[in-house]
Amino acid sequence: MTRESIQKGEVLLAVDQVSLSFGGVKAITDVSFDIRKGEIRAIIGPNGAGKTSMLNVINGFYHPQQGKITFKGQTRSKMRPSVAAAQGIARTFQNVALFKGMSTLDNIMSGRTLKMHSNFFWQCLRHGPAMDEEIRHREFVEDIIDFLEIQAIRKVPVGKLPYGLQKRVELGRALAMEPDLLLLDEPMAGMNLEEKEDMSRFIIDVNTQYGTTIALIEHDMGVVMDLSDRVVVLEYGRKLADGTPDEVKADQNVIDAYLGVAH
Amino acid sequence: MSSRLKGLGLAASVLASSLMLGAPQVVAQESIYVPLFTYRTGPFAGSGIPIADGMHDYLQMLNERDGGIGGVKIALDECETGYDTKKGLECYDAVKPKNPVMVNPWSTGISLSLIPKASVDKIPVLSMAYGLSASARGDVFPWVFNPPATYWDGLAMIIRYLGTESGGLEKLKGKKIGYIYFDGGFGKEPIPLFEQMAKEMGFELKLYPVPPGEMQNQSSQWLSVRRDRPDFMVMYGWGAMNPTAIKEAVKINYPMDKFVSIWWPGENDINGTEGAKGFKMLNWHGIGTDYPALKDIQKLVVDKGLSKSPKEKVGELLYNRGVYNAILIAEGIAQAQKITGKKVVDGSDVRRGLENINLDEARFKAIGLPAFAGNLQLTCKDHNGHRAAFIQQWDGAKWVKITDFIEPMPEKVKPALDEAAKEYGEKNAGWPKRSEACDKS
Amino acid sequence: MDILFKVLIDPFLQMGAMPDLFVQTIWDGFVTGVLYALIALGFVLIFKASGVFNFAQGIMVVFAGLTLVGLYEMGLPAPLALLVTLGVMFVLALAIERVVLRPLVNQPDIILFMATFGITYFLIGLGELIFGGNPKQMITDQLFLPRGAIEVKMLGGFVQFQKIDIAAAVIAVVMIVALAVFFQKTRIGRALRAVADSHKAALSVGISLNQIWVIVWFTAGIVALVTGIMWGARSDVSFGLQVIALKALPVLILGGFTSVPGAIVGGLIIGIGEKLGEFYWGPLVGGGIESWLAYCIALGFLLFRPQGLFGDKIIERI
Amino acid sequence: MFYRETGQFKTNYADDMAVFPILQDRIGIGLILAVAFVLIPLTGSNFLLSSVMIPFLVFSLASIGLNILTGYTGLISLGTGAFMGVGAYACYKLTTLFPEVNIVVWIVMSGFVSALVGVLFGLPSLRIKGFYLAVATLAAQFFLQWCFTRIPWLYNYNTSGAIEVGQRTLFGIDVTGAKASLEARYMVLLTLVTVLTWVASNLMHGRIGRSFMAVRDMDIAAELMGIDLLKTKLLAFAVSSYYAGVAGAAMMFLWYGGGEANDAFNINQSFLILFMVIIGGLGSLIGSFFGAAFISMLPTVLKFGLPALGIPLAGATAEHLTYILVGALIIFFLIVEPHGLARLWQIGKQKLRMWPFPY
Repeated sequence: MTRESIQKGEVLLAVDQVSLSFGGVKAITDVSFDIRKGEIRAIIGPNGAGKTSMLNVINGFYHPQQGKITFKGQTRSKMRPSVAAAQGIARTFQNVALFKGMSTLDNIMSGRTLKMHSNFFWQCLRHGPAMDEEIRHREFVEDIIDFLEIQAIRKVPVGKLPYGLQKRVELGRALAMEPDLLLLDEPMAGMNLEEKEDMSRFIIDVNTQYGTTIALIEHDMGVVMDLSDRVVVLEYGRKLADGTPDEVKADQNVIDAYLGVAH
Repeated sequence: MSSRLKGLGLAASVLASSLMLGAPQVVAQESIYVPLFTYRTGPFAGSGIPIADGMHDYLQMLNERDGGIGGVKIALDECETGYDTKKGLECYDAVKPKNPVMVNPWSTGISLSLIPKASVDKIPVLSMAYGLSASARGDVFPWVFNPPATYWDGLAMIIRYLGTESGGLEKLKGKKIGYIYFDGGFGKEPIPLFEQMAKEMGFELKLYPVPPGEMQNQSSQWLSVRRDRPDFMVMYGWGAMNPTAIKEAVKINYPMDKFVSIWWPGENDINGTEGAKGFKMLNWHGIGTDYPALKDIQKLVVDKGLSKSPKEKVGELLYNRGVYNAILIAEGIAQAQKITGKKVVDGSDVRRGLENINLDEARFKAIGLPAFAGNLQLTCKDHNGHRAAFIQQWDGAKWVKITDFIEPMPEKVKPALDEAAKEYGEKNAGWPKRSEACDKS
Repeated sequence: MDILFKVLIDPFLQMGAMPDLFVQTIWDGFVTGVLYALIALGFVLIFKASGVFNFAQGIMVVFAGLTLVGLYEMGLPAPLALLVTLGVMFVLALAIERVVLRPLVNQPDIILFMATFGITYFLIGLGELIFGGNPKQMITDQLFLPRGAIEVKMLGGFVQFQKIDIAAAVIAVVMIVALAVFFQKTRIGRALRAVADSHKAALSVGISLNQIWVIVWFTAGIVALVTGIMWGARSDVSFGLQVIALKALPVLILGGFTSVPGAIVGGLIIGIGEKLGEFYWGPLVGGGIESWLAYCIALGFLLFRPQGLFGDKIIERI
Repeated sequence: MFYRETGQFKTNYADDMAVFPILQDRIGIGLILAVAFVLIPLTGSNFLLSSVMIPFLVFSLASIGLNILTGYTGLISLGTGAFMGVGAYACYKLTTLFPEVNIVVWIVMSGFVSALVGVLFGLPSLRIKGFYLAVATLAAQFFLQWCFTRIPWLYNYNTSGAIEVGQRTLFGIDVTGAKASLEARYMVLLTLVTVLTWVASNLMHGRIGRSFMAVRDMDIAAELMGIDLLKTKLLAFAVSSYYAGVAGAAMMFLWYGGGEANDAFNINQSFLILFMVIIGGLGSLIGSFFGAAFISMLPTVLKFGLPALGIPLAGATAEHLTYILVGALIIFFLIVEPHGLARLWQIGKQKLRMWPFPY
C-alpha cells in the first residue's frame, strides 16, 4: 500500500477484463492490461477505440459495468475520481482542462490541494500555519515552473496562453500532485514539431528524474515508439495487441487494422 | 476602448453626484413642511394612488383657499415608497433634515420601522387606521397616532355586525367564520383577538392566508372556502388581493352579503365585477363630493390642474380616505398652533396638537365637511379614539351605507391592547417611559 | 400516528368524501397549469432559438396586457388596441434584438440572463410611466371572451367551469398547435429549428440569426399577450402578476428548458400539484404553501432527473 | 505616472503573495479606509450615513457572500434574500434568548445558523447545475420566506410578525435600538464589513479559494485532481450563506432597526444581490463593492439627487424613470464590459500603469 511497497518493474496498476458501455453503445469490451512501476506505457488505437474512456475508467470518472482495477495492490470496481487522485493518479486531458480563470501559478498550486492541510481558521487569517504552508508549496511549485520553463507566464491567466503553453501548464498541474501514476491524454495533439520535442523531453525527464510511471495516449506513432517502454493497442473497445514497441510494430493484426491505414 | 472609458466616466459622475446629497436644502422658514409618503408604483399602487391624491389635494386646497393653515403655507412633498419598507426608510431619512411636523408612512411595515425612531427624532408618526394597534396607547407611544380605529376595533365591529345579522351576538355560537387575509403583518395582527373571540363566543374560525406573492392566484383559498362553507367571510386584504378575492368569491357562488371586509377595498377593486353586488365593508367617512371642502378641491385644485387625480375620481372611497387623513394632519397642525401660539410649528408642537384633536360635528362643519365622519377626540392617553364605523354595501355601481355607526368592543380590545403595549415595551428593551407632559384640554 | 393519519390518509378520505371538490381542484389546477405553461412556452421558444434564459418573459406578459388595456382606456377601439399592442410587441422584439442581443452575441449565458433583468426593469418602468401603476380590468367583453360559468352537477355536488378558463385552455391548445405547425411546416419554422440545433450550422447555410431572433422574440411576445389577456381576465392586469410569472421557472426545470411538450406537461404537473397540495395538505401546516410547493416539486424531480422530464440524459465527457 | 510598480522588487514569496503587492495600492486602500472610518462619520450628513452608506455596506456584505458562491464557485443562487433572513431571525432569537451576550457577537454568530441552512439547501448542487440549480435555490427562497411568516416562534409570537430590536450596547455605547446613533451603527457595520472582507480575501487567495475556482472553471478536472466536489460546493454554500446571514442580521439590527422582516427578505432582494454581483464583476471582491454601490445607491441618487440638482421630478415619475434608467444602465454596462465594473477598474489601472503610452 505504501509508496515503497511496489518496486520498479512490478505491476502498479492492473486492468482486469473491463467492459464499459453507455446505454447500448459498447465503449470498452473485456480489456485487460497492466502498467508497471517506472515505465512509460502507451495506449494507442484509432479514433473511437476507447482510449480516453480507458483513462476515465482508470481514474474513476467512468464506472465500468464489469471488471476490476487493481492499483497499488488494492482492487476496486467503482470509486470516486477524487479518491483515485488521493491514491496518486494524476492526469492531463485531450482538450486542455485547465482552470481558465486562474493564473498559471494558481493552476499549478491547485495541484497541491491534496497536500495542503492547514485548517479553515488559519485559512481565514492567512497567517501562521496557513501562510507557512502556502510558502512551502509555492517553493515546490516554483521548482515545477523552472522545470517546465514557464517562469515568464507565472501570473498570466491561462485562458490567455497559446495552446502549446496551456498543455505545458496542464502537465505542471498534474506534476504538482506528485503522482505515482501520470495519465497523459494526447499530450502532443495540435503541437508543432518543436513543441512536440519539448514535450517529449519533459515526459522523459519526469519519468527519469522523478521516477513517475506514465501512461499516455498519443497519435503520433514516431513519438509513441520512441518514448514508450510498452504499448497496448485498442480497436473498437477491444485489445488488439500488447507488448514492446517493436513487438507491436511487428504484430500482423495491428498492421492490418491500424498501422496499415494511413494516419 | 473609448466606450469603456465613457462608461467609467458615467459611473464616476453618478458617484460624485451621490456625494452632493450631503446637504439637502432646508425648506423656507415661513412654511410648515408636511411630507406625504405615497405609493403610486408597485403592486399596491391601485390602492395607493387615490389615497395619495386625496391627501395631497386637500392640503393643496387649504393652501389655495386659506393660504395654508393659520396663515402659514404648507410645504407639501411627496416621497414615493412603492409600499416598500426600504424605500420608506429612505424617504424618512430624506425628509428628516427638513423638519417635518409629522410623517404618514402609509404602510404597516414602514410604520413598524418608524415607531422606535419617532420619539428619538421628535417626529410624530400618524398611521391612520393601520400600523401597530398597540400604538393607540398614548402613554406608551407618545409619538405615534393611529386614529380613528385600530384593526382590532375593526374586527370587533365586524363581529358585532355579524352578530346583529345573525340575530344577536350569542347566535354566533356554532357558526363558522372564515378569515381570508394578507399573510403579512397587517393581516396577521387581528388573529389573536379573533381566536379569543372565537373561543368566548363559541364560533369556529377558519384561516385562509394569502401569501404576498399569490395575491392574484387565490383559487385554492376559495376552494377551501367552498369546502368549509363558512357562514361568514371576513377579509383583511390590500392592493391586488382585494379584487382577486372578490372575483373568486363570486366564482364559487359565495353569498356576497355574507362577505365583509375591513376598510381597505376601493371602487376600483370591485367595479365591473359581475356578481359582486352585495359585498360589504367597513367604513367611517363619507363618499362623494357633496361637501363644500370637496367642492373647493374640485374648483381650486383639480380644475386648476394642480392635482394628479382625474376629476371623476375625486370623492371616491379611497380618495376621501386620503382626505380624512389630510384633515387629521391639518387639525393636528391647527391645534398645535392654537396651543403654542406659534405660527410655524414643529414636530413636538404637532405631537401636542394631535393629542388635542377634537373633531366634533361643529368642527367638521367649520372645515366644510359637515357630517363627513363621526366625532373624533384624541387625548394624551388615547391616540386612537376607537371610533365607530359603519357597514356599507356595494349595490353594483356604488357604495351604500346600510348601518348606523357600530361601536367596537372596548372591553375585548382594551385588554389586548394593554397586553400588546406592555409586551412591546418589554421586547424593545430600553423603550423610554413617556416623559412628554400632557396638555389640559 | 395522528400526524401520519392526517398526512397520509385523511386527505384521500376528503377527496373521496367530496369528489366534486376534488374534480374542481384538478380543474383549477389544470387551468392554472395551462397559464404557467403558456409563460413557460414563451420562455422555451426564446431559449431554444437564442440560448437566452429570458427572465423578462413574466414582465412581458404584464407589459403586453397593460398595453392592451391601457390603449383601450386611451380611447382606441378594442380590435385596434389589439393590433397596436401586437405592433408594440414587434417593436419590442426588434429593439431587444438590436439593442441587447446583437451587441451581446457570444457572451456567456449568465450575462445574457442578466441583460434580461435589465429588460425587466426597463419594461416595469416604461409600462408604469405610460399606463400608470394601478391594476386594470381586462377588457374581456370587447375581445369577445366569454364570461360567467357553466355549472355541471356531478358526483353529488357541482363542478364549476368558468367560461374564461375553458377559453384559456382552448386558446392555449390552438396556440400550441399553431406553433407546432409553424415550426414544422414553414420555411421560417425550419430555419428556427436549425438555429436551435446549431447556430454555426444555421449561419453556414445562410440563415440570418438576427431575423430569427426578432421572429422568436415577437412570437414570445404574442404568447405573452395571450397569457396576459387570460390571466388578466382571471384577476387583474397588474405588476403583481410578475411574481406569479416566476412559477414558470419550476415548470421549466421540470419540463426541460428546450422542450415545448415539456413546458406543457410541466405546467400541468405544477399547476395541479400545487393546487392539490395547498387544498388537501396546506391546512396541516397553516396554509400558504402554494408559494413554495411548486419549487419543491420541481426540486424533487430534479434530484432524480437532473436534465428535466423531457431532456436527454447527460453523458459527461472529458 | 504615480502608479508604477517599477523598482518594487519582491525578495520573498510572502511579499509576492500579498493581496496588494503594489505599494500604491496599499496606500489607496489606506486612504479609502481612512475616509470610511474617519471622514465620513465626522462630516457626512445623516442622509449620507443612513440611506447611502449603511445600505451600501449591508449590500456589499451580501454580495461578497453571493460572489463567493456564484463568482468564485460558479453556482448561481437566487436564495440570497432568504439566507439573509435566516441570519436576521437567528440573531433575533439569539439576542432575545441570551440578551446579556453582546449583540455584535450575535450578529457575527448568526451567520453560522445561516451557513447551516445554506449547506442544507446546497445539497442538491451536486446533481443539479447551472440555471437548473438557480431555479432550485428558488425553492429555498420561497420555503424559508414562508417559514418566516408561518413559524411564530421565530418572531417571538409578535402579532404583526415583526422583529423588535431592543436597545443593546457595545462598550457602553448604544449600537441598536432607537437611541443608537447613526455613527455608532455605521462604525459597527463598517468594522464588520472590513474584517469580513479581509477574511474573504484571505480565503479566496488560499487553498480554499483555488478549489472554489477550480470547481467553477472545470468541475470534472477539479474532481480528477482530488478536489471533493460535494465538500467544496457545500463549503462554498456555507461561506456564502454565512456572509448573507451576517448581512441580514446587520440589515435588521443596524439598518432597519426592526419591523416587518419577512418582506425585507423577499425574492426581489435575492435578484438585486445577483445584479450587484454580475454588474460588479463575478469573482471579484472589489467588484462586489462596485456592484453594491451601483445597484443600491443608484436609485437613491436618482430619486433624491436629481431634484437636488434642480431637475424636478414627481415621486412616481421619478420612480418609473429610475426603473427605466437602472434597466438601461444594466444593459449598457453589460455591453460595455460584460465582466463587470471590476474589469473596467482593472483596465483603468492598467492604463494608468502604462501612461502616457497607450499600450
